[in-house]
Amino acid sequence: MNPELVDKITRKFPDVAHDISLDYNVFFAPKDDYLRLAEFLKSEPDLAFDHCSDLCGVDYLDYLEVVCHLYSYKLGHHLCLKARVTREEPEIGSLTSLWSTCNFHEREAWDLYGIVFTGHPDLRRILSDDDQPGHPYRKDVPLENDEEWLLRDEKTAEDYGLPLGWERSADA
Amino acid sequence: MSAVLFYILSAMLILFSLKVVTTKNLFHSVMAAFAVLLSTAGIFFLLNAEFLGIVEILVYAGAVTILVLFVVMLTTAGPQYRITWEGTPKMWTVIFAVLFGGMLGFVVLSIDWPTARPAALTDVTRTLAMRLFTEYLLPFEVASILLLAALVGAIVLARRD
Amino acid sequence: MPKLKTEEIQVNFGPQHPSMHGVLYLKVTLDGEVITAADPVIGYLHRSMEKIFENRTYAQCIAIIDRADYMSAYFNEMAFVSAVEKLMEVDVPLRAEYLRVILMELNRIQNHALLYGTLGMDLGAVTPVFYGQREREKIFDLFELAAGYRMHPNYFRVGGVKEDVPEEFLTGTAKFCDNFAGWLEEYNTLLTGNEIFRVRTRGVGKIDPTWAINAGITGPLLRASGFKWDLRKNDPYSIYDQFDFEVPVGTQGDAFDAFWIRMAEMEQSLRIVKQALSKLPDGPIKAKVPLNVRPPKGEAYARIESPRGESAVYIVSDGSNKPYRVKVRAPSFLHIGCLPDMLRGQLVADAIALVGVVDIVMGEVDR
Amino acid sequence: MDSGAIIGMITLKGVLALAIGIVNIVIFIYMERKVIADMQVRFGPMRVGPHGTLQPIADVIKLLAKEDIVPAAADRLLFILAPFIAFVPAFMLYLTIPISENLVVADLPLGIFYLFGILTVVPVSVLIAGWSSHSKYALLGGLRGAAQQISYEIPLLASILGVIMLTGSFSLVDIVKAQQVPLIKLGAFTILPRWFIFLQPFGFLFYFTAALADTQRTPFDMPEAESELVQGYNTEYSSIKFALFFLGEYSNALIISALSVIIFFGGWSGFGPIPGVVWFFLKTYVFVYFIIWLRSTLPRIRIDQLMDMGWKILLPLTLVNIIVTGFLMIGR
Repeated sequence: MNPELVDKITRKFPDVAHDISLDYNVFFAPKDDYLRLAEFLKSEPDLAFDHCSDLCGVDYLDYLEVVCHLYSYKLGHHLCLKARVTREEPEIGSLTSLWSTCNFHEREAWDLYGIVFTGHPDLRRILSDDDQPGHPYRKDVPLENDEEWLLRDEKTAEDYGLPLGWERSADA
Repeated sequence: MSAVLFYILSAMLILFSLKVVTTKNLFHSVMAAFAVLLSTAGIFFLLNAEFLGIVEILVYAGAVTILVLFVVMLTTAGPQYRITWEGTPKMWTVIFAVLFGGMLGFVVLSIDWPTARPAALTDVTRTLAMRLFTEYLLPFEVASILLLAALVGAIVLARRD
Repeated sequence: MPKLKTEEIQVNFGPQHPSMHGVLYLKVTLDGEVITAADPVIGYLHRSMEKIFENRTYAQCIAIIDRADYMSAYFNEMAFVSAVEKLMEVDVPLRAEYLRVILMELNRIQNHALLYGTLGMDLGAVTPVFYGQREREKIFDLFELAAGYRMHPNYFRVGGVKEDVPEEFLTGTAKFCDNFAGWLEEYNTLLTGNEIFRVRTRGVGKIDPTWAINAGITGPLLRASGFKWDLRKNDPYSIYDQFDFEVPVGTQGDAFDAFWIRMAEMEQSLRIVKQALSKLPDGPIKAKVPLNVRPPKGEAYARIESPRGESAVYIVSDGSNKPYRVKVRAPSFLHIGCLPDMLRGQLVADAIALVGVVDIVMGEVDR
Repeated sequence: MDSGAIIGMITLKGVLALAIGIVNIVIFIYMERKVIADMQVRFGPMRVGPHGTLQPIADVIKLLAKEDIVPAAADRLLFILAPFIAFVPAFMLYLTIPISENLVVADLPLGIFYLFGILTVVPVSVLIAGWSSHSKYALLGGLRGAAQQISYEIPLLASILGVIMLTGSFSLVDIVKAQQVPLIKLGAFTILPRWFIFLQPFGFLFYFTAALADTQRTPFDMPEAESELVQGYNTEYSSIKFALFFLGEYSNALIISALSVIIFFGGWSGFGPIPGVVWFFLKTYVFVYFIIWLRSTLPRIRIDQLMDMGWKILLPLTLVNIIVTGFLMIGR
């Protein structure tokens, strides 16, 4: 992706940080700018990111990150869009309305990392059980069955209206 | 031999006919009707009317039963659908039943039934065809037009939604 | 007259159903024979692969990622290995690249041969599956010669391949290439040219290219919709720019096109294998990289064209010998996400054909 | 002869017909497995007996030894009744099949009519099985099967009306006898016998297509589309009940092969010193082989295409065939 386009994005979104240390361009969007930036990337004719290649969550212990790899079939350039959310309040806008492929990606990120995508049409667990407590891919999840941790995540499970079936397994 | 068979078939016919109207399970009712039609065909065979007997099986027991079953299976609220008696004005039912029964009884009693078994025809199909297309041509055509009208009517009704 | 209403039936296709590919569970609502809604339920094969990676060294990861898309293991390895190589900026020796390409393209043929068989099975033809299986066996024999294993080879390494292939592998591959054109002919006579097969697949599940791009459909399905895109051609990785091959494109985006593209791709893969065999250079098969690699801190994203679509691996490294986070972009996973839209309004029989043609491997979907 | 002896004779003949039927079905099943295996580059059964010849018997024993399950939610009476409604008519068909001139249990004057009358009862069993299993796959399979069978019975019957017009009889024996005269003669030698395949070629095509669909053989095996409906209407059946369905189906397929020989290929007539029985079975097994061949090569047609074909193509064509036959008969 040529530097002019990077300029164009940073000029339009002054809050967006840009990282050039990698072999592709990374943009760190603040939570509020995330959706608008994504929309801009898709609709702007000389950016035209029509393909959302991948979207996933990463847990950096201090915060969670949504990593979204965009690609333009038309112009052949690649970009990585990142947004940070706090562990306590992992909420961010959903890209499903822009790229419908994000539906499953975001369900997976919610399932495994507990990132809530507001505006997602059908945010359910996808890979793990419906009554699975917590979000298994977060770094603080113990790898062995840990009763203390299971109890700690009770609130999250309740908040999102999940059935609490795991206390029984903790007793047993 | 044939008398014994006749009584067995008649008993089946009556029993299954009763089952048709008394069972509350719609599917069982249709199955009983199927049995009734088969017994009727059996009686036709006993009377040396093989053609009619086979037509009875081919058209009624085979095709019509299946169409009725289709309707039962596709349009009601699942296989557990039960017939209920609510909402039927009982007085009228009784009156009509009595009138209809009286009519049937009158017909049965007034006809001079042949008691001897009719002789077996050697060439059933030919005789039947000859009769149908010469002597009884008009009733035959009227019946077919009537059926055609019914068919068209059914299509019109089904298409109306 | 009260309106006669036919009852909607909810039917569960899978996870245990003779025609479901793996443990996919499709909740399908039927109105007569027409599908009004479909909801894929996945996760029956979820092995937390990405989490396991975080506690394994990079070399161990390669053995595990084989099990993601277990029908085309080499592509998983390739995606993972090239992401690590991007991270470390390793130059892979040419001979290793050639060997990788040969194995990957053989793997593609193997995968499409399986699809050929199972699609026939889905449509009620019992014989094609045996013919597809016959060729797969031969390819597995070749894999065994090269890697020592048939399905999960664990053969690619960061910076090259595990060891050089024996001479029999090269002669065996050459022999396979000579025979395969004839076998492909058999495939086409048996199924592609069959009138019933055509009637069953033509016009079924049409995909519109703009919708397909938006929905994240990649690979043969995207090409079937008429959008000419192949990562090997348009964004070449490895040494694919050195080969002469064509990208088959569909015209109508229906199930038949998607199937036909698989058949045409087998032919093209065969061409690539032949070229690679004839050009295979001598030299080292692995760059000077330790087995227990410690990539620098950073991240990398590598995409490759797997038989199912765009397969990608995203690696975040914290500088240790274990990846901090690995994300596998599985094309089947996203194609399953598109299934509800594709199935709506189709007949049950067509739905089976469509699921067959989408080519789903549950190992990859659930990871 | 007193009436007891007559009844004894009839019973004996019936049992004989049943035995012949079952033996042939066993041969059919074995042949199907072997022929399909050969076409699929494999061996098929090899272990039980020489070249697996005893495999069908082993299969039957296995089926009989299996647990006989009635699903808890099933309609018990109808669930048990359905396989018998499928099996009994299938074996009633053998009564009229003339294996050779004298080897026939009952040469009914309305033979063909009787056969198709009995065949119409089969879809009822399919529907009962589908409904009473209380399973969705079975229900869908039952609906499909019954719809398919009743729609193809009409073209099936209509396709052979041409032959019946030419023969002037419904009796199967009469039909075969009508084919034993030469069509083209050179001196004393018969070049072409008057088989109805030569007089009614289209009639045969329509008959065979409709017959395949009516007996649910590939490519029309919709009710058992295992890729969609698991096993169709008999999904919930096991053990002896499943075996009855299974035997009924194979029996029907055998009957249509035998019927095509009787109606279109001269029945037991042949040439040389070989007895008619051998000719009859030889010709029948050519058709059995053909049916198996179709099964191993063709994919399955979709249900709506099947219905379209039955009502919109096959039925009008068979009617045209009848009319043309009628005109030709008058014109001659």
